Amino acid sequence: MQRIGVFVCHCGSNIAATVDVHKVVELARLEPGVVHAEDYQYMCSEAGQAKIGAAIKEHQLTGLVVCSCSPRMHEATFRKCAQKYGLNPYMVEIANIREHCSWIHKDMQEATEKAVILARAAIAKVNLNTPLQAGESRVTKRALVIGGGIAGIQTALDIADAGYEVDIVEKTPSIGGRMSQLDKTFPTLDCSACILTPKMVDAAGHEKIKIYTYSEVEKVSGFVGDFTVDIRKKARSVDADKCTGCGVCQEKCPSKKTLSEFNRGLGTRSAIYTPFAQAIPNVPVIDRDACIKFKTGKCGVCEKVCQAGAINYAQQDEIITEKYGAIVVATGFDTIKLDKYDEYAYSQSKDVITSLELERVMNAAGPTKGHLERLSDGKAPKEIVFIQCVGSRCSDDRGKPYCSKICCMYTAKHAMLIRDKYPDVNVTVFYIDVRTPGKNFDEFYRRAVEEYGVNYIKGQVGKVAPQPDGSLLVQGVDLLDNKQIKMKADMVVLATAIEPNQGVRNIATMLTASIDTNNFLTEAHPKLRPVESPTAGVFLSGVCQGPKDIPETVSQAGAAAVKVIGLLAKDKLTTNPCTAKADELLCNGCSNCAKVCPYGAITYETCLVNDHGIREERRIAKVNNALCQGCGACTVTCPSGAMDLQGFSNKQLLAEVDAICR
Amino acid sequence: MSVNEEFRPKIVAFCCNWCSYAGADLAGSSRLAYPADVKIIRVPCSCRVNPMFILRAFEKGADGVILCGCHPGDCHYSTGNYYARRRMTLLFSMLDFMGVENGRTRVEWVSAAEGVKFSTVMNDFVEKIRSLGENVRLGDLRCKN
Amino acid sequence: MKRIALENLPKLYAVIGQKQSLILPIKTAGKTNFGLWTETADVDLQTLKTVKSAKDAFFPQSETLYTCYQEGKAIKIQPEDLENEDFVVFGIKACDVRGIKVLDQVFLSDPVDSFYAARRKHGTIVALACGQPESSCFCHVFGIDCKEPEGDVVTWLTADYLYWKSVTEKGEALTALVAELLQDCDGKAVDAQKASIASIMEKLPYANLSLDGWNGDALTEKFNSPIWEQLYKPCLACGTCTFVCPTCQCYDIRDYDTGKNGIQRYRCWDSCMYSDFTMMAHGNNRTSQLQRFRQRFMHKLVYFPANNNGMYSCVGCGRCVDKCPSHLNIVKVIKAFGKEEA
Amino acid sequence: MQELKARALELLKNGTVQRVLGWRIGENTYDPEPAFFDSEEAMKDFVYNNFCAANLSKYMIEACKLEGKTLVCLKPCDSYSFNQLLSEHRIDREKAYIIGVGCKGKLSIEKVSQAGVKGILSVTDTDPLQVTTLYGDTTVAYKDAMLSRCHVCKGKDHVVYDELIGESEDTVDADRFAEVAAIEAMSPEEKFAFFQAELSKCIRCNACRNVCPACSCRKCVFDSNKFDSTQKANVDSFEEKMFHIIRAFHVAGRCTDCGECSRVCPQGIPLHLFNRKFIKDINNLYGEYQAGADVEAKGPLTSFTTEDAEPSVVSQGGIR
Repeated sequence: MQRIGVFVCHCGSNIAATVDVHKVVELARLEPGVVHAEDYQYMCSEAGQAKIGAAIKEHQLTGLVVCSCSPRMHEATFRKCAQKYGLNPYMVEIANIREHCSWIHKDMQEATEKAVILARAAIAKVNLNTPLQAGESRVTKRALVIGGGIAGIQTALDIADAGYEVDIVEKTPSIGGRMSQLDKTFPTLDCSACILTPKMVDAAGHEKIKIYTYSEVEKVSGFVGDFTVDIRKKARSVDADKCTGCGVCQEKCPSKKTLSEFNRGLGTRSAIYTPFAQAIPNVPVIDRDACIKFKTGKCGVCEKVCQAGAINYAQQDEIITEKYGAIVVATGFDTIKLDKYDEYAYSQSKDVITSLELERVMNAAGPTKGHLERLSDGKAPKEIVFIQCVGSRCSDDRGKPYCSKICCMYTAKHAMLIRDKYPDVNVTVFYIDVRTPGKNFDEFYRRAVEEYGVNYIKGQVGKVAPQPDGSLLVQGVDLLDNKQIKMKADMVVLATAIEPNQGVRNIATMLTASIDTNNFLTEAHPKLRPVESPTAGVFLSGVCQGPKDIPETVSQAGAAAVKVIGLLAKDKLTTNPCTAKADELLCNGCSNCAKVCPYGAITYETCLVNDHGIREERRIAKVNNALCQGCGACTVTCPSGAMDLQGFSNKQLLAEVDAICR
Repeated sequence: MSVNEEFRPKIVAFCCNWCSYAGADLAGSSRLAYPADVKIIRVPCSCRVNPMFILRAFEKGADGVILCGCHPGDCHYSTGNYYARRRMTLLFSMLDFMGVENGRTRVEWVSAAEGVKFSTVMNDFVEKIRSLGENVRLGDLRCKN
Repeated sequence: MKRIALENLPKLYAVIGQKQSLILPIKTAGKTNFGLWTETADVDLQTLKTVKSAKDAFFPQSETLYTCYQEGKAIKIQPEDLENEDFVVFGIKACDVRGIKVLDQVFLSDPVDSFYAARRKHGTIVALACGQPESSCFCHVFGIDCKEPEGDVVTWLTADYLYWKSVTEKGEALTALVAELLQDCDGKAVDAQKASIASIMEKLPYANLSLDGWNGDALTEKFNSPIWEQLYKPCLACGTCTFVCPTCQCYDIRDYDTGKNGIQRYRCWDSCMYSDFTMMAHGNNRTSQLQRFRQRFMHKLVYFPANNNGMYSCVGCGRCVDKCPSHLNIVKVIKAFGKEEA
Repeated sequence: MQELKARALELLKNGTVQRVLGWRIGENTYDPEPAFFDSEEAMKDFVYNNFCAANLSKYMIEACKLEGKTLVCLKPCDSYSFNQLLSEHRIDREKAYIIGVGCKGKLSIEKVSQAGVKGILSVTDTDPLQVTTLYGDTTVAYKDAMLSRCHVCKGKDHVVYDELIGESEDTVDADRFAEVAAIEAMSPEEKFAFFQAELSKCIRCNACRNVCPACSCRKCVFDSNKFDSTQKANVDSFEEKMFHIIRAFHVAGRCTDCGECSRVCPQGIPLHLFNRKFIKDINNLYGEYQAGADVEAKGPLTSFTTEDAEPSVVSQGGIR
């Protein structure tokens, strides 16, 4: 039997004005287990807490009920107080007689009656409370960053600068990500490569950072502070230690017809290749699907020309197993496929391109060496039309329901750059809305319109039709003038919606990180914990969480790094003791609890059980306390009641129900 | 005064800690009144609420039971309220199937920012329960010997 | 001998029912069980066997013994009142009447069960002979005469009349209460029915069921027999056989939390088939279903007769034969041992 | 039957299986009991006829704890239960040798009695049933003596087996959800009266629970004081209902609709209606789902979609 003390707070007049606190004290005294009850002006004050302390000593209290404000306000205060005076902090329950009572009821009698019932429920619960101990788990002081784009690089750099080891796993042969494909960046028109390359070099050179390119995460197990990850290092067919990055192999390679991924398929590359000149590491890979040696067994030119002897056709994939304390997902984005948007003639005309393709066209290292030209005939365009929101803000299932966020700005950038370099080219932008929230963003857009004379038309394009003369007929509508528009264009650029990278779903599954219907990873809280995944120890950086531009990505990358640093700075983690727990005598081992656990916290073990004299091996659910966040989904799925939630047990909640319905 | 106005129902409200309980707190700090008949039980998540808790409340004399959780998609534990939604839909349907007034049970999604909604929902629910009167059907399906 | 025309039976029920509680077979949702008569009740005398026996009338499936509640810091105890009004149980068959005699052995011997005793004192039994015995019947094995049951009043149902014969003082009193509705008559029709029942009894499948060897002497031998191992396997451990049985008398005592800082202490039928049967603080002295299964039959056929001058605590009503979901039953047990021992 | 018996004996003799789980001949044609056979001698009493209604899959929980394999005879609908138990790790596929036995609809002696036949002495399992009674001989049409569940048969295919012996027939001749729909169409008062009458008969014998292959908990929540829900017999009017609703809820999404609960109820309560209502709702709201059809499938209550119906659909006219 508990020895319960009940402490009723006046909260000045906040409670006492509408609740007869003396009456609450008086009636609480009669409840089972209650050995002491008192009221005080401000229970949360030093003096109030001292009263609680004195009562704990005097009455040898084993449990406390504080009738006061919301537990969201002062539960932690009173738990600390209990602990200070030698009581387990989880032997405290709060009856919320302020927010849920005195503040919303005017009638004193009514409010007092309710306060008594709320106190009674809390007392009934405390009667069943058991001391809970927060567990501890160790922290491996190394972080994993999945994805080597600007988000991943920035996160890795920030973590490494704080002195912790970081590994970056990048799927492609080089880090750099989407940003390395961009020409200039808004709103300052910096050269993308100029600001990114130093960061890539920093990352590569950092003593705390290890980069696994051409590698993928294959398996994740464990939990916050103690993840074990298998990384598949795909066979490069080039020995990175020997390669000097001279590039001769790429020059001599006879297989040169593979479309360049880096150039979005607008140019070609050799079978042995680095994606771009500034690639890090500057070690080529052999595309075994394109390589003649691999396809026919004959060739071997690269091996012959490589003076370093770095070519190794026999190289195998390698699995590296490493332990991490935290994992950051920075898998980035891709543009959506346009196969459902036939009306824009993307597949019919080479002169209809996506904005990302335009980035490559305008880039000096791109397929046209930076010359703005039509990809069909190499002629200089005179009339360019940009179409916004292709697949974004889409209400049907062809595209995405969300705003891709970056298109308005990069289109302004493209328009401005074209008008600057080729003043004789007319640029028209069809838009639904122009969204420019961001520092210097609106100014930038206005410059495009006002200084550079870009023609913005509010309206949608219904059709782009390739004409026999090679031009494109753009049919649209001007909503402001309410008229149909038909115009000829030489080039059409589609501001294609972005979507999370294809592989993210698989990664989310491995991490038991949740993902929304658009495949963006879900934050632990959309406002208050935007860079954390609901899965402890997993953090989000960049577009994998939602569309964002470079400055935002970098900020978020830094924020994620701070969260990781905060985690890695701890030697041990204290776990929430209000976790689920399976009673091994009741557990059926049916696996239904694991199916609803959002954290993958439940595993099954075969245990020898002694069930009242019957000894047998049984499959029993085990909850990993470090992973369990205490939602309780498993407890309701469990038909036998084997799974219970500590701190919110079945019996405790039923006792509250009973007390309220009495 | 009519009988229904005199009738003070017993109403149990299960509120998830992260959204609805906070919503109730906000209703409180905004002084948005709702009848004292409503008593809130704090649970970590709407998915913690076992249908047994709801039936137990009726067994012990409750006239109405309402479950409040985060809006779908906003669950603190990401998926809890989706499970709660299916469970409660089926439970309520069963009660309806057995001829128990289905207005006695309800699920509402109330965010931490929706103090006004919390108060409105509770006012509406209490009014509904008052109009249904005392709960007898959930108490006497079995004839006593 | 008296009689009443069948069409006047509702009047009979009404006359009794207005004075006393009248418990009789009532059909609800297709099944007939003993229940309290009301104006609208669908009385069913045609069904030979009610699903549950009539024992509820004296030993209800659950009953409150006392209630504890809190007054201030003190705990008050409120005992449940004993039955203090007369009531009538109408339409009990011979086997069920014997079932009550079996319960008497248990509840009326020292220490007397006051709840049961009070009901026995106030209850008048109106028995009904079995016009059409069923193939699962074997009451004769236990010396029960379904043609002429025991009871305070004995009745026979024919196509047109209910024949009525009072046997005891209580029976006389009840007869007096309904005297206006009864007419005097001879016993010819009853004799004819008895003869017809007797001829059916000879044809019953279990007419020759033998209880040889089932007595207290065979205790250890029967207890240790390997036959149980074979017999119990299909048992689902449900309580059907025990709950439909007219003689099963085991009960459990439990507390129901009234939610008012108090409890209702109640007793309810228990079943030896349940895994928590005779569960005690130290554990359970029967840990396997085999042991529990064996308990039921050993009790009915060995322990009980050994302690009660040879009276078996089976009355051959055949309900368990009809109702066991796995088609196990006491007849199969008796026969299995008979076969083994032969 | 002879082929099945011979094959079972062969597998028992050649050591493939250690025991056979089937039916033992009873006092009569109509009361075979589930039984384990571990020798040629014991197999003499093996029977398989049209009265062998019991679903043997649940017995496999205990059988799987024994040494060696158990040969189990499963009818098409039983095989769903077996799969469901398998998916919940309650039984071990490696420990079972499944003979899928043919089924042409199972008979119930209770149905014969309900057809007005009294004093049954013997009965055949043929069509029509030849019945001899204390009160004369008669016949009953096969369909009329068939268990209710067979009128809504899930089909003649086994979803899991090692070998098949015997022909099966799809005996469906009624709409599976017609009974449920009829109740749904009632007014709340009628529904309430219906269930009140039915449930008032319940004697809490637990036959429905104990026979149910989905109720495979080592210790039922209603027997365990862990949950503060222990109930032995009704003491309060509400508890019977609580028992049946919660039992139905616990098996929701897991119940294969094998119909054993209704078959064994001594009071003839149509308990399958609870389960079938859940199945109907699940099919309507979350897509067709047959528990036990696919061992790997995620059950409807352990999965969700973000677009699921809100519980308010119930108050907006109910789920039909």
